Amino acid sequence: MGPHHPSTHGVFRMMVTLDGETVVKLKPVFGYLHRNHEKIGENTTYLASMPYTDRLDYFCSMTNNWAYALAVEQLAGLPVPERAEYLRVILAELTRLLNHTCLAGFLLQDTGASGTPLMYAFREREKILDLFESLSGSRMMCNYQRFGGCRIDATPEWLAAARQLVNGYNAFLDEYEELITGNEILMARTQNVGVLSPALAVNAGITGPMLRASGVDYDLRKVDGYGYYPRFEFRIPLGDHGDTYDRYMVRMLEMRESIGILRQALDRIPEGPVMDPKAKIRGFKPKPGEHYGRIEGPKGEIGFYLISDGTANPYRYRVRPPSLINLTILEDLCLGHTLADAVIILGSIDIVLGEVDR
Amino acid sequence: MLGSGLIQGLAVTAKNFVKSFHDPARLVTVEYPEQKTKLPENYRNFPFLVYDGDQAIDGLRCVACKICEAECPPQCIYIIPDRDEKGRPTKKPKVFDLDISVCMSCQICVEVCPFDAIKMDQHFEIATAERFNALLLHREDLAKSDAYFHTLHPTEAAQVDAVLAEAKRRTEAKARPAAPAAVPATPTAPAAPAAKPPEPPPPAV
Amino acid sequence: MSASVSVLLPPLAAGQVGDSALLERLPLMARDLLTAGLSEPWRWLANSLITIGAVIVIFASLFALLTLVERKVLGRVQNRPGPNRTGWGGILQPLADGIKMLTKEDIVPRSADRLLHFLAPVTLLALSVITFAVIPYGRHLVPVELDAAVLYFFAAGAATELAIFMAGWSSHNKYSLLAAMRALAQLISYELPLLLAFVPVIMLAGSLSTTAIVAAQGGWLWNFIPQWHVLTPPGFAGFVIFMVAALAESNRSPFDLPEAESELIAGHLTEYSGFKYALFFMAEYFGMCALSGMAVTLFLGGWQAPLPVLEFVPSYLWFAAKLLLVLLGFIWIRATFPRLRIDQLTRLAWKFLVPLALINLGTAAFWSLTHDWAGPMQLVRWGGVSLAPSSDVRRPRPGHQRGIAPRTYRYA
Amino acid sequence: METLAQIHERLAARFPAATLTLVPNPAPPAQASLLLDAAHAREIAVFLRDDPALRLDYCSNVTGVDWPEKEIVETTRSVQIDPAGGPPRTIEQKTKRLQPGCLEVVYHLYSMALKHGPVIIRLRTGNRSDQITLPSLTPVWRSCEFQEREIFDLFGIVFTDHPDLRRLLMWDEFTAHPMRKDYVEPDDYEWEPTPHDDVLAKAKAHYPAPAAKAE
Amino acid sequence: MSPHPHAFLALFLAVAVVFPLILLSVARLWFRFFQPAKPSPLKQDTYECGVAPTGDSWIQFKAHYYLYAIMFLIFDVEVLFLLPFAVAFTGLSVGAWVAMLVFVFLLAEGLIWAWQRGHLEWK
Amino acid sequence: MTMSDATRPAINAQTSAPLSGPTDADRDELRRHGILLTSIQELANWGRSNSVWPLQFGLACCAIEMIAASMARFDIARFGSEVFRPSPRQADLLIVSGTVTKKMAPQVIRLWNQMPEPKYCIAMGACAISGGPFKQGYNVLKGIDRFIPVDVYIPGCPPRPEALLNGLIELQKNIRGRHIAGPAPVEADSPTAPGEYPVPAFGERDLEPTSNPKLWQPPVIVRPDKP
Repeated sequence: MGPHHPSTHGVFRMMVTLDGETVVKLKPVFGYLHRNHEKIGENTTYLASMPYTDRLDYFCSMTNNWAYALAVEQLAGLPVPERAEYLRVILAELTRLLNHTCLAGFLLQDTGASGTPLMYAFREREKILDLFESLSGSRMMCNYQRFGGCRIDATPEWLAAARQLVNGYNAFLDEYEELITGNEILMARTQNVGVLSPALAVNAGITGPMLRASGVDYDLRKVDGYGYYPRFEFRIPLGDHGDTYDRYMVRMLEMRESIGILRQALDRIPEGPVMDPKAKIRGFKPKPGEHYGRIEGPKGEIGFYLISDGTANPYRYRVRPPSLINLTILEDLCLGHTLADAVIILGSIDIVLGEVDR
Repeated sequence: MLGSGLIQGLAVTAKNFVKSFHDPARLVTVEYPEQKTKLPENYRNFPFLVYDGDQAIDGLRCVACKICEAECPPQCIYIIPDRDEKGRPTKKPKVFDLDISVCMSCQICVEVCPFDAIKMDQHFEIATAERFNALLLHREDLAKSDAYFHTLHPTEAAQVDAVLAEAKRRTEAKARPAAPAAVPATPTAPAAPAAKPPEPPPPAV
Repeated sequence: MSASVSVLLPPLAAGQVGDSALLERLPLMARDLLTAGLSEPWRWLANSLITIGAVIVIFASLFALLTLVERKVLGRVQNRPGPNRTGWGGILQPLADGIKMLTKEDIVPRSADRLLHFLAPVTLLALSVITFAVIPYGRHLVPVELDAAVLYFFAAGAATELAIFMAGWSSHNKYSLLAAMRALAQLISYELPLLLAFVPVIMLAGSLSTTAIVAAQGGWLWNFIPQWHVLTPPGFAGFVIFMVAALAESNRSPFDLPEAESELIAGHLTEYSGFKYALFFMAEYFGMCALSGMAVTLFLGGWQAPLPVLEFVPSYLWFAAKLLLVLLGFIWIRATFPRLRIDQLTRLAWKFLVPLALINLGTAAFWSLTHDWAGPMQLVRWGGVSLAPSSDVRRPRPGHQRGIAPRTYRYA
Repeated sequence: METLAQIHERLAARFPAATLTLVPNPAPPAQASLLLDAAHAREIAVFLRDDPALRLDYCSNVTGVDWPEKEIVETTRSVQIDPAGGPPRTIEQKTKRLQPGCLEVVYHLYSMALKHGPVIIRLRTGNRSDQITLPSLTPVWRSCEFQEREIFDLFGIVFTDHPDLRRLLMWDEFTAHPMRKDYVEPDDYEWEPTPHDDVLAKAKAHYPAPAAKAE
Repeated sequence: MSPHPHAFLALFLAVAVVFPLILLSVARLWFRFFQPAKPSPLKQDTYECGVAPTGDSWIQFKAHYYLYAIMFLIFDVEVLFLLPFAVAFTGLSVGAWVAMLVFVFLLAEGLIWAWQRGHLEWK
Repeated sequence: MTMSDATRPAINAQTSAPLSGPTDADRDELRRHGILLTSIQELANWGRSNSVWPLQFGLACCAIEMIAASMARFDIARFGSEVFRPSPRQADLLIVSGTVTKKMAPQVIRLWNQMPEPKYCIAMGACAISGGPFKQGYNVLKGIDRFIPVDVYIPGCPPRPEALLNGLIELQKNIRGRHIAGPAPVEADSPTAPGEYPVPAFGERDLEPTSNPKLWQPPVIVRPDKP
């Protein structure tokens, strides 16, 4: 199947050997979207890579921005103002809502629901994108974070709009769950399909909701406590079965937690600058050294590994994409299931090819 | 019970169907060519060059310093500084080309420009059947008036005006310390009322 | 045995109101007027051709309308208006689609079996068209009256499986073939519950003729409750089973596996382009219309009005209204449900619908044998039939293989 | 968690034959790393994963780094405190040496069970042309599978015992290793209204013009 | 007076076959006059997600598949036998009743047998 | 076209113009062929332009905006184009939405070849037009128009969904201006145009060939500052 296939979420190819309808062998083939991100990153300045990170995982530009900004800030030892950290948390959680909502839509689309869940998901996505657009100027490619803060400050009107969205989001989730979560067909399609054992999940480096659906409690927001996450109260939902339904449900529950974080953050956001006054936009040259900085992206651990040789360009610029590594176990999950299951298992892994291939 | 989930789902879709006839939140479509969403002030699409006054080319704020060309991540800007007859730089671009078939609308050129000469346009309806020339914008295509900038980004424009006026005041104050301080023609407060009709500022001298 | 394609107008039924009867007979009168000058057998031929032509034209326009309605309704459900710029409110959208399809290049893959590739859409469409022959569209409007009309209908319907397999096989494409196999498995699995579901109706009506079945549903209980089969317990169960099976037989969501685009591209249609593809599309909708028409005939009282006071409306309009209602139901379901998997699909058919239909058969026997029970015995009768499904002790569930249930989640 | 120096000591005691080097990191977070020799890498990896105090069960990030051979002039500054009590003096030392080129793989290890990390280990190849074999750590951590394939693809490091070592991102017919520093892009910049002439010039100089493109 | 209804059905079938043929020939005419088709080897390749097709797609079916078809055949025929019984349901004699009961029982038993053997599972 | 026009009005000037059919000159030309042909042509073009079914085919970031364009907020269905067909055999429009890498290019071209005539191509976004921001990448094709003919280019990174709708309207105008007989204003429509475009092979370092010279000939760049 693929690379042109309606449900491979982009240009992904699975070499599938079938026995009847049962998958006996499955080899993913990718690279169809290999855009040489890392090579370009090594040939440009630190700042110039920021807009490219938007295009890694094009659902989650804000968290990609943050991961990259965080890695560079840690590499160069830059402080970040408090308001900027709050804004980052707000934007990251909005991104998480965005990503999980879209994932739920796409997953349902893969199971064959004629677009309705996807449409509802995108209806809400547009609301979040409106927020992103009015803040950063672009719907998808925000290019918003800077080393040492954020590019533009959020106006009170923006915060009010965000608050309004957050307050209305639970209603959307309720509607969505009513539409589909209790649906017997969905349960029949997803439960006990593509079971991922915790041991394999850890060994294969699976991260994000997929790992937590297998019951492993590992969330960088708690473990690393980066940003201001330790200041917020939230819970980590865990699945017990590790199947496709759990992966879907864990994301639905995570969204509710994200709403909680957003409420707290929007209530407590302090006044102040959003950029470290000493941060430079032009001529940024960190001292030699290397650093691996990571955050909990909506899809899993997204990290940037940077080696600086003291020049304006990074010597080595590496992205640790969660999607790529989450794909490792695709074959293990699909063996013994049917072709139709393979499609929704792939959907529940939640890959974005821009990030897999880079 | 078996089927209750199915029936719930049917109820949701039926509700949406009925509500789509009277509830605007359930019929979210913006019928594009006739209706348009109001673009937020921060929206950016492609860069343009700001000129003051009414001379599109002569009034360009751009001094051809080539900073944006160097900083542009996809390197879609191409500048040749103009020179007068004697070969001295005139601080104007002779060629300012921008390949919008490459531009990624990242706004870094705007951020790095020390002269507030390049800003982001909001015009996005530029689908074309022509490959080469239509997508390579020249100085003439890029030059837009300051008033236009004011209509697009009123807040930012007001800030820019304040900064420029301040700079002008300083230089004037330095040059003629005895002269009375020039009254800034535009509001100095950063949060200028957005509703204020944009007026072209006095041509930069 | 008499065909309704008769030359003379059928005599007025006794007790019928004059003007209503006139409306009822308007189509037939118009036809007879046209062919009045001809002599037999040419007149018969002309009459038949007009009937056939009318059926095809009406259903072709219904098909066009239906594609538009489906897109509009789907749009509305999804909070958007749907096609609305082609013609007034998008009314010409199907025409535009048709013209485009007609002028589209027709590609036959090099390795395909050219003859079968050509024959498949033709066969499929022809087979779905001929099922229209036995549906009574109105009091006097049935193209042909057959004693074994129901049998004929399902025989013709079952033959469409052949055409679908032809399409999948001849394309010489892996997806097509896989889809064809799926389609065949699905169609044959659901043929059985489909057949079993209407056996109770036949038991109640005592005839295989569609006109007789509709006639059996005439009359009123207490002067306002129609005596439709769907309003009897076994008829209702039969109706539900029939509709589920009809969804599957017409390859509609949630049973649209043969053309499951998330898995098999466009299924058996993958290699079809241009107007052949349009023919498939048309055949699919014709099949859906025919099955809905049959459901209306068998369970929903055919052309009978729902209330005595509404009988002045011509019967064919009632039929059309009911047909559209059923078709809207199809669209509604499509807008809501995800798709089943092939093994779940067949399991649902064999292990849930077939046993249920068999039990329903027994229920129907009981119901029809006890139709003269009255008073307290009526209670016994109702109690008996409502307990019948519980004799299926397996706690049937569509995907009951390993405990499908809602779950609770824990937090770290 | 133990510091890297402690881990280094323990490993050195446990695997006396192995060559272990501590690579310092001058960046503020100072994520120092441990350079292992290829011969013992697998054993040490298994030890790191299974040791109850470490339990580095999660290999997060695997990446390649290309260090081409280069002559470096190093200027080391050391601050010397004047024993006489004056202001500290900065002494500059210039050293010139030829740093041999190598390809390097960096593994970032964390523990999901104990929630600590990272421990960074590195492996280096002998050179950049013919001694480019390293042991694969995929049998230890499944997560290395695709990342090692990617490194094989883009850097050209051959991992022994990798279950499925094929090109990951580029097509199979492709011969070069594009993430190496000396890789030259193909010369397909025919239309460049904004200047990338340097890239094109570099590519044109590197590749002889094929006959088909001459017209 | 009027011919046998089967004659009408035959006519109906004929028209039903001609109907798509007419439509297809209109399309054919269009290409004849306005836009001749441009067949070419690549265009006529089998579609396989954009990659060059590999292997033969006329694969062998699993034997199970035929079993499935046969089972359908058996049940379908049995159900067809049910229909006359259903038509004449109200006026049946006791003997016929018992016979039909046995028949339905056989049907159910066949289903249970196939169920137990696992033939109803789609593989 | 309008872009190089220096006197272009600032905003929204060219957008809400009514969709124009063939120009009067076109009509006159056709009248010579006969009124029947004219009306057939107009009917065909009307049908084709109002029923543009895109191939369900996404490449990268722009694909998401393409999906967004088909969603409730923008609803490409209003133009009759929401029928995203998964199989190229039934599609009319190839929206190249996103970066075409060299590894993907042969597949895209093969899909294009497998679409039946008449077919249209929209290059959506900077990457599809020229390689865009990833142009410097070794694996990125510098514009899909090197291999297949593109009818409408939509610059942007990614273009807003409205911009895609705008491109679709442009395409509809384009379709309405096409001729079914006589001289073809669009090269791809003419009877002599090839039925397929060659698919490049994977080479050792690049695609072979790197472009289709019959289709794509860039103008010579003259730079004032460099000889």
